[in-house]
Amino acid sequence: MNVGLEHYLTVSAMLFCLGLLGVILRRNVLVIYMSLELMLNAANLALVAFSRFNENLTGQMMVFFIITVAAAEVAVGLALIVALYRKRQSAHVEDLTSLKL
Amino acid sequence: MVLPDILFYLFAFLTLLFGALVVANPFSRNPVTSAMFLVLTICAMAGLFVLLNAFFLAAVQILVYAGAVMVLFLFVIMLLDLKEEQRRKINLFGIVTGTGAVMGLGFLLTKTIWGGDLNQSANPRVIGDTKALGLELFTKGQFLLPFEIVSVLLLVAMVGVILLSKKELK
Amino acid sequence: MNASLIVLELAVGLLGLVVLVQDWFTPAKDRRTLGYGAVLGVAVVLLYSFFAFDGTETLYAFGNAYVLDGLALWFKRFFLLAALLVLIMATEFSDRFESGQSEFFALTLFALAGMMFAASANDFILLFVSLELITVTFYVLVSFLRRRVESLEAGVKYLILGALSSGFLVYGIALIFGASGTMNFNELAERVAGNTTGASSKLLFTGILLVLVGLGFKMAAVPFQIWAPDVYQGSPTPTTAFLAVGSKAAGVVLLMRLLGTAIPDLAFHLEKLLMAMAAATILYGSLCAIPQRNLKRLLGYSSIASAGYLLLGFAVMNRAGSSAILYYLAGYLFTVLAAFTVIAVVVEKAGAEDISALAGLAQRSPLLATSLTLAMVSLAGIPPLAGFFGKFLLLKAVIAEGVRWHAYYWLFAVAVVGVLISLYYYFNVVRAIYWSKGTTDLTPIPVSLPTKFALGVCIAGMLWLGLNPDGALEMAVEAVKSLKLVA
Amino acid sequence: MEPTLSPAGYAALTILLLPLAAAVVALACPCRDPERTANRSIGAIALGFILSLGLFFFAGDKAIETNFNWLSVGDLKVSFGLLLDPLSKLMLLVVTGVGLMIHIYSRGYLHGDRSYSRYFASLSLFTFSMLGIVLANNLFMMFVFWELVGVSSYLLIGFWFEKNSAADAAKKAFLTNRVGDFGFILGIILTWAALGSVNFTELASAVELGGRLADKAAGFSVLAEPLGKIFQSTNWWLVHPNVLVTLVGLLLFMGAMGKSAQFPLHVWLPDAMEGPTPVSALIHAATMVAAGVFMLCRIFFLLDIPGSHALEFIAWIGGFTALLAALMALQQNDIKRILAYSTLSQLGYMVMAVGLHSPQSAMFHLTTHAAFKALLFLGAGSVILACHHEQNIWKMGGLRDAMPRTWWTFRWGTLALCGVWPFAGFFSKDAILAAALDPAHRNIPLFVLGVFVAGLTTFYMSRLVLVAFCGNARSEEASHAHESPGVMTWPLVVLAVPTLLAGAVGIDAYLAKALPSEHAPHNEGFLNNLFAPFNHNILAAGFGLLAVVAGYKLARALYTNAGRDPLPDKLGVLAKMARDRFYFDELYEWFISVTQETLAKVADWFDRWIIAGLLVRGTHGTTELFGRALRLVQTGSLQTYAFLFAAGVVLVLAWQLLLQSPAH
Amino acid sequence: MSLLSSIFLLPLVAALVVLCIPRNYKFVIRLVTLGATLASMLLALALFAKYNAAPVENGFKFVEKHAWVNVSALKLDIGWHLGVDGINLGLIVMGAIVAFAAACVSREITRLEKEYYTLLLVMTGGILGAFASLNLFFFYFFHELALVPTFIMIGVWGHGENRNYATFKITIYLSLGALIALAGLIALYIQSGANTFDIVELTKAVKARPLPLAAQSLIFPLLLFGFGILVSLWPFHTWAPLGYGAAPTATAMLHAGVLKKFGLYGLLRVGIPLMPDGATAWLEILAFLCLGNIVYCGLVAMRQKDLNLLIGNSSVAHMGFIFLGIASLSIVGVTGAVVVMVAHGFLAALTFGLSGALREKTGTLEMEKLGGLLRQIPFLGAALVMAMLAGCGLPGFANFVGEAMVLFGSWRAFPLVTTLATWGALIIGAVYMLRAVRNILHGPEKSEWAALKDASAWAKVPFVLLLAALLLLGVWPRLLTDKIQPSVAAILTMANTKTADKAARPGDVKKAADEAKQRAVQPR
Repeated sequence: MNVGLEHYLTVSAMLFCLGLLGVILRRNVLVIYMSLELMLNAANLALVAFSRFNENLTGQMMVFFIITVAAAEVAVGLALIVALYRKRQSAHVEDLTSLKL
Repeated sequence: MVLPDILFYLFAFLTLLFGALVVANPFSRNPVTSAMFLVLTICAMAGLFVLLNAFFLAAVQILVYAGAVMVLFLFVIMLLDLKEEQRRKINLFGIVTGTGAVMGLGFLLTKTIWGGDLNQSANPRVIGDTKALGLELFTKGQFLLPFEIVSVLLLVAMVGVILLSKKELK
Repeated sequence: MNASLIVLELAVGLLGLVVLVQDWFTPAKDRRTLGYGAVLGVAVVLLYSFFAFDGTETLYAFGNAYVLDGLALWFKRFFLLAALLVLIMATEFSDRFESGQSEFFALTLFALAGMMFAASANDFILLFVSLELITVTFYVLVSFLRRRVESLEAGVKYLILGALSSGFLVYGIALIFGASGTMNFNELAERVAGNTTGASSKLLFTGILLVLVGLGFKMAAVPFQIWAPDVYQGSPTPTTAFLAVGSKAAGVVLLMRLLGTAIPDLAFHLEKLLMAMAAATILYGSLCAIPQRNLKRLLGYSSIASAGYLLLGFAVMNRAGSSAILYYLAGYLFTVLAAFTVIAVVVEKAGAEDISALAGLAQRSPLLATSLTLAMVSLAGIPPLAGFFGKFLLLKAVIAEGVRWHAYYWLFAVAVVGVLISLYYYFNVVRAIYWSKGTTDLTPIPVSLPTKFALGVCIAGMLWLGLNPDGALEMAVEAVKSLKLVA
Repeated sequence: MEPTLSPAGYAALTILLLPLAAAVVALACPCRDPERTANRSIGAIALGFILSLGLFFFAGDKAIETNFNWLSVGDLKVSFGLLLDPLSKLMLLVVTGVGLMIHIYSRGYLHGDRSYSRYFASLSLFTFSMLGIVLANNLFMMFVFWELVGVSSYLLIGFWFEKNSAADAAKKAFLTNRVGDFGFILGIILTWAALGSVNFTELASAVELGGRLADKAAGFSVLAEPLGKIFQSTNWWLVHPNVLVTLVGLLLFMGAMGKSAQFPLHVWLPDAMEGPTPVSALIHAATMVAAGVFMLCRIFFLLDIPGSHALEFIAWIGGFTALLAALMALQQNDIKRILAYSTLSQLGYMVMAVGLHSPQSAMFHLTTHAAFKALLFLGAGSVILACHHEQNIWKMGGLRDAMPRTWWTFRWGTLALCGVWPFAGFFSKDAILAAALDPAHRNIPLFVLGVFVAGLTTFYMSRLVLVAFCGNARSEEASHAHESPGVMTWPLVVLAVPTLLAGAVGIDAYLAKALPSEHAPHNEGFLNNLFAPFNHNILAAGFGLLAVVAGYKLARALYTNAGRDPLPDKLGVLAKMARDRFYFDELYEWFISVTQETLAKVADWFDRWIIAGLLVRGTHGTTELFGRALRLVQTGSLQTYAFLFAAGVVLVLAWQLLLQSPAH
Repeated sequence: MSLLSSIFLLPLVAALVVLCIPRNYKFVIRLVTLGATLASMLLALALFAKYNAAPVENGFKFVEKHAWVNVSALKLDIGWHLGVDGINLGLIVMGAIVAFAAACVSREITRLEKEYYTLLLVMTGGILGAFASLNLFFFYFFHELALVPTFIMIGVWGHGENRNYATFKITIYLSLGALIALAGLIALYIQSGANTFDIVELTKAVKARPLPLAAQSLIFPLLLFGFGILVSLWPFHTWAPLGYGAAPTATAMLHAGVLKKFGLYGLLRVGIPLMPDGATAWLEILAFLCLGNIVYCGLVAMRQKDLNLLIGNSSVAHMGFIFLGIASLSIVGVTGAVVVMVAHGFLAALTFGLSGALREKTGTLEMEKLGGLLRQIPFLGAALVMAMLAGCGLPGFANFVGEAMVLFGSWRAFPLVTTLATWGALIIGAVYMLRAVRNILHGPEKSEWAALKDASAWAKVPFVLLLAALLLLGVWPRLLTDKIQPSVAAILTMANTKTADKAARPGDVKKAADEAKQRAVQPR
């Protein structure tokens, strides 16, 4: 059959779910963070696909911004993780439970 | 089945495969491998972008993500030199429920997507090349402001990173 | 395209830059002055906002991506005032940041700018970007006390969950764009009304819901509240305060825009969902707070409950409801900031965040005791303070809807239960203030002039909103005029 | 309505308010010198007595009514009203007269007590309330003073409140009276609801108005509908007018039961003897306990309505009380208690008289009884004082020589009480017996009962006299007894006069002007009155005297110089039961503890454990439990948070997309 | 600032003044409080003196109106509207007197006086304001304003080990009641279509167009139970004895005496006249709940070992009479109910004041521990005896008049309930009251209390004041009833019952007799 918007969206949806799965299941903060990047990318894919099939570039502009923001976010996030690692010598989420209840 | 379609299936397959490997790699639980596979995922996605005529974004994807971001990741991993993630007790309940939730989400999304009321013009011909995007960005007012804000955001990120990672003064 | 409209945001952003730059030239010991400078600057901007705009007519800029109407202006002033008080608090607090006091001020200002942009966002891209500006800034602000592992941990938690929520947000935006082919709120509204969206309503709805997720996260509404207690507890008190007021309000204003401008014709489909969320949020916040001993965490739960009361207004989503939201928020601003200011001082003295740290506060500092008591009473929604009239308006709106649909009476009942439970823990705090078990040290706590000023403003605000609601309510009504609402 | 005060009205008002003034002054400014308080009270009542004399002789027989609008809401119109008719005038005389004597007597009796002024204050308060009952012109006012009388008696019985027995007695008296008042107020409410007024005159006219209809009771059928509500039906037998009117009558009578200590509410009176003896004399012999009888006479027209069967019931209650009390009196050894039981049985006589459609004879007996019973009590008081508060007659004896004046007066009182011609008691008692034989409502059983009780009375009084006064002293105190001071003995002498004469001065005839009675006895001058009983109804008089003689002989045979009571051996268990008052107190103790106390226990338990415990604390607990449980969600683990977040998203999406109807 | 508003604004202003006085000038603080309460008491008495029963438009005198909130866009119009009629007049005067008495007995407070007196003044102002306002919003507003100090005072200055529990119980209970009532009031605002909280406006609106039955049967129960909880209607009464047992004397006096009447006043002012049809269904039930108060709580009171708990339960029991009177909807009954409201205000204040003084002197209220005190403390003892006798409905005290009127008025509507209530009034009440007197004052003197001192001259003032009030109204009830009756009549006409009792006047006898004849005719 002919590849249409649905197919791209499906791919992006699956990718999104994969990312989410990673966030939920992995314990290493870095990997969790990567999975988050996956989710963002899934969104990008969806946007690009839409903007292609909707005949306007706004979607792609959005992607452009998302990528930039994501870069910034990653920078801050990684710095944070490093700082925490310095304190805790661990990047495991189980070790982050001093705040609870 | 024409070439683009074949390519689509190819890239889609690769994207998902690599994505899966980022999340759950049966052979190694080393973050480095995850990072590497993330790079591959991104490259595969760049392919999909090309299929969607988003040439500029495909390039940016490779440059920024695979280039900058992932390098940053790897850099941090090296910095912290994370060992092979030693197997902790896998909490099965968590896995089951988690997967269940995600399944649910996936189901809902696909249900929506295949809900059959997508509007797609018959013969799309939007070309997302650098020139077009540039024009979009700098002629249409609606993108100017976000552009400026993003610059502030980057400044904030810089300040933040410096604050968080500079040596503690005793 | 009249770019001059963003003058307020520009001013704030520049102020931030100035603070950053000035940091080089000021020796560490009098960095505080920068803080006061920032306070002054914000104050000036706030005042200027009254001269520059009156918000009667709706102005657009940047290709309708940026709107300046009553609502936007109201919220800009709201954010400015909040930031003003938070900055005072931060300046008093700044000895705790062994380094980077001025960065703290600057970041607060950038977050403020983000919030002010958010107040004017009329386009999903702007919405996303300004939200991200707020969020990313808060990543830093939350984890600002690098010494304290709690602060960092809170930072990471906020980071991961925040990123997760923005992931959903982005995907939602994507779906909305896909369904409607536009990012602009007004166009979206037109297309929905004209139903030229190819009726891809399912896609659109999923998108809206995912955006709702992102905003719900900001407001700390169930089921996206999970981060709030930990982050409130872990982060530095000024940040917590700003998080509780500013970031929540940003979520509120964006949700108002979404429901009131972008999809006014579809909003009613969300009625049940919002009602359910409101009920769940109120109950969750109130119930969890019952056994809570940590002050900041307690306020975290209470802020969840407050989000629930705000959602009541969204569930009603008519003019009465939305103006009630604004009124409640205004009261919430003064109340919560008063509470956090006091807590900041007390915690700094006592070193503990447990309720028992308040023991004998009445003797140690009557001013702090009075302010905190008033704050608690106001939060509990008891006359003659702001909280009472805010809750009164919200509940009135709810009951009014009850005539149309009896489910609202049950919503009211839930709200009542929430109020009752909240009385329980608020009065726990009050009792702690006045009931010293004798053994505690009764050394008086000195209160600096700026703090006195801040508290004075808060108390005045609480009383003013409680005793003379007329003007403020008029303002709120004016503000929501620009939304498409049923009367 | 503006009060129109005739001179008589003024006088009555003065009589009423003087004692109140005395009491208020005593309480408000307790002056150093208690004597002054005493003098004030005595002065007040003395003035009252003089005024009442004036009223009695010069005010004429026409009823004078004075109304002050006291409360008027809707059609509940209550006036502070005074009614002066022969009935109240006579009663005024009795109360103030006897009261005066007892006031004076008290000065001696209580000399040097540390709450001297409190005593006189309460005494004046009592006088005020009693006069209020006498003068009240409507049921509501009467109830008001009724209660005040009750409380002042409470205060006086509990005068020595450090004594547990006194404190308990006071409480018991008040509560028992309250039971009667419960019926009384209900009766008043019903009367008001039925006839639309509480004023005696208006009520009478209302009854008359009903009288012009088929049955007078008809007025009461308006009560049928609300009462029917209780029984869920309006044509139940209970709502028949005759039943209703009887019901109202009996409810009102309950008040009298309480105050006049009629069976089954008689238990409080003997205990009331814990109070100072003058109090017993004034309140629990002469006046207050008579209030019930007075009230019955006041509202006689309500009891007398054809179709009402209240009177029969009243008569039997009275008769039974008379008998019961007399039997109890047989075996008492405490001098005051003997007198208390005799009071009970005399009150029984009076109530019986009312029940026998002869209120005037009841009032007659009330009057005479007031005189001689007061005399007896005061005499007993003087004896007790002489024996240093020894009250057991078996520890006395031979007092006749030690205290002659007391002895003489006491004997006169006894003769009068037994009903020996020509003492006052004879005439009034005879009138009652005659009423029992009155052809209009002849009641032979009650007549027989009355005669028998007369015999018993003579018996136990003779026993008292023989044991206490005759023979020789059985104890130290008795042997050293000496006459009391004049301030105490002179009242005895004064009271002895009416004890002798009151019978034949034509009181009954005077009463007949106020009270409805078939063949009104008319006053034919003192001498004729002396013999009137014999030629008017020889049967009654004869049997009465016979009973007296029999009783005296028996007592004489048993108790002359007896060292101890021979009766228990003869009567055995009956005597014991009599001594233990037929176990009524124990019965009531038990009954109350099984009913009211149990109810209270249950209610308290329910309150403590079900409402406050299970429901309230339960809710509180569950809420807190929810809180603690819900709180566990905040595990602090990022993964859990992420999962919950995702789950929340799925939840929201599912809710909206699957459950809600999708947009258009 | 006119007479009426100054009565309750004065204490509020005084509260601010006290707030500004440094905390170690205790004497000044106390002086200001006493002065303010005394002044407002005198003003209230002046009000009472100036009030005459002459009919006026809307039936309210001393009316004050200002606009407060008026937002046309929301159709929200809340105005400041004060006024008195026969019903709240007595309550205001009573409240002012009790407030002064409460200020007098507050000497027992020895820590954080400043806060205490501030709260006391706020409470006073709130109470009086609530009764003075004719706008339901301020009616509620001032009530809440008075409630908060109650809670805090109990929590901070309260007695007893279970003080905390008591505090929270009373807080939650009363707030629940208030919120339910608020729901009812708002619903009334909306459903009346008048979009106003102004009682006068509402009355007009309802007269013009009665509320739909559905609305009435929704709103009335809300008001009934909302207010009922505030008045400790059975079975929502358990907070009262506990709370009063734990409360500081003044708080107990003010709340049990005055603030508690808020619910009854609201029910009478709003519930009955505006929702007659809604009421009819519920009054039967209310009448039976009254028994819960009168009989059940009376029985509970019998079992109490602690004087305060006994008094608390008895005050709950007295509420029953007021409810019964209101439920009877007869002019006698309702007027009686209002009289009881006032009388019980004085009585409750008196009893709690005395028990407070007793605890101050002996340190305990356990009745076994006490005994034979009448010798040592003749004044307090005598006052307590009088209070107790007043409590069991002795003529001469105002309570008797009110309760008697209630019984007279309600017999026709609820014969059975009234009969049982009479039992409760005359006997159950007497039992526990006398038991208290017997155990505390009578009986042999105990050595440990030999050194007890009677109240000082100053300490006697409040009790004398309250006793005088009780006696005055008891001896001369028309002082109140003549003022109350017209207002009650107006309310009852709205509740469309005949203002005159159905109880037969002599004229009805004929009719009744005819009925009797007919009944005689038909075979039974």
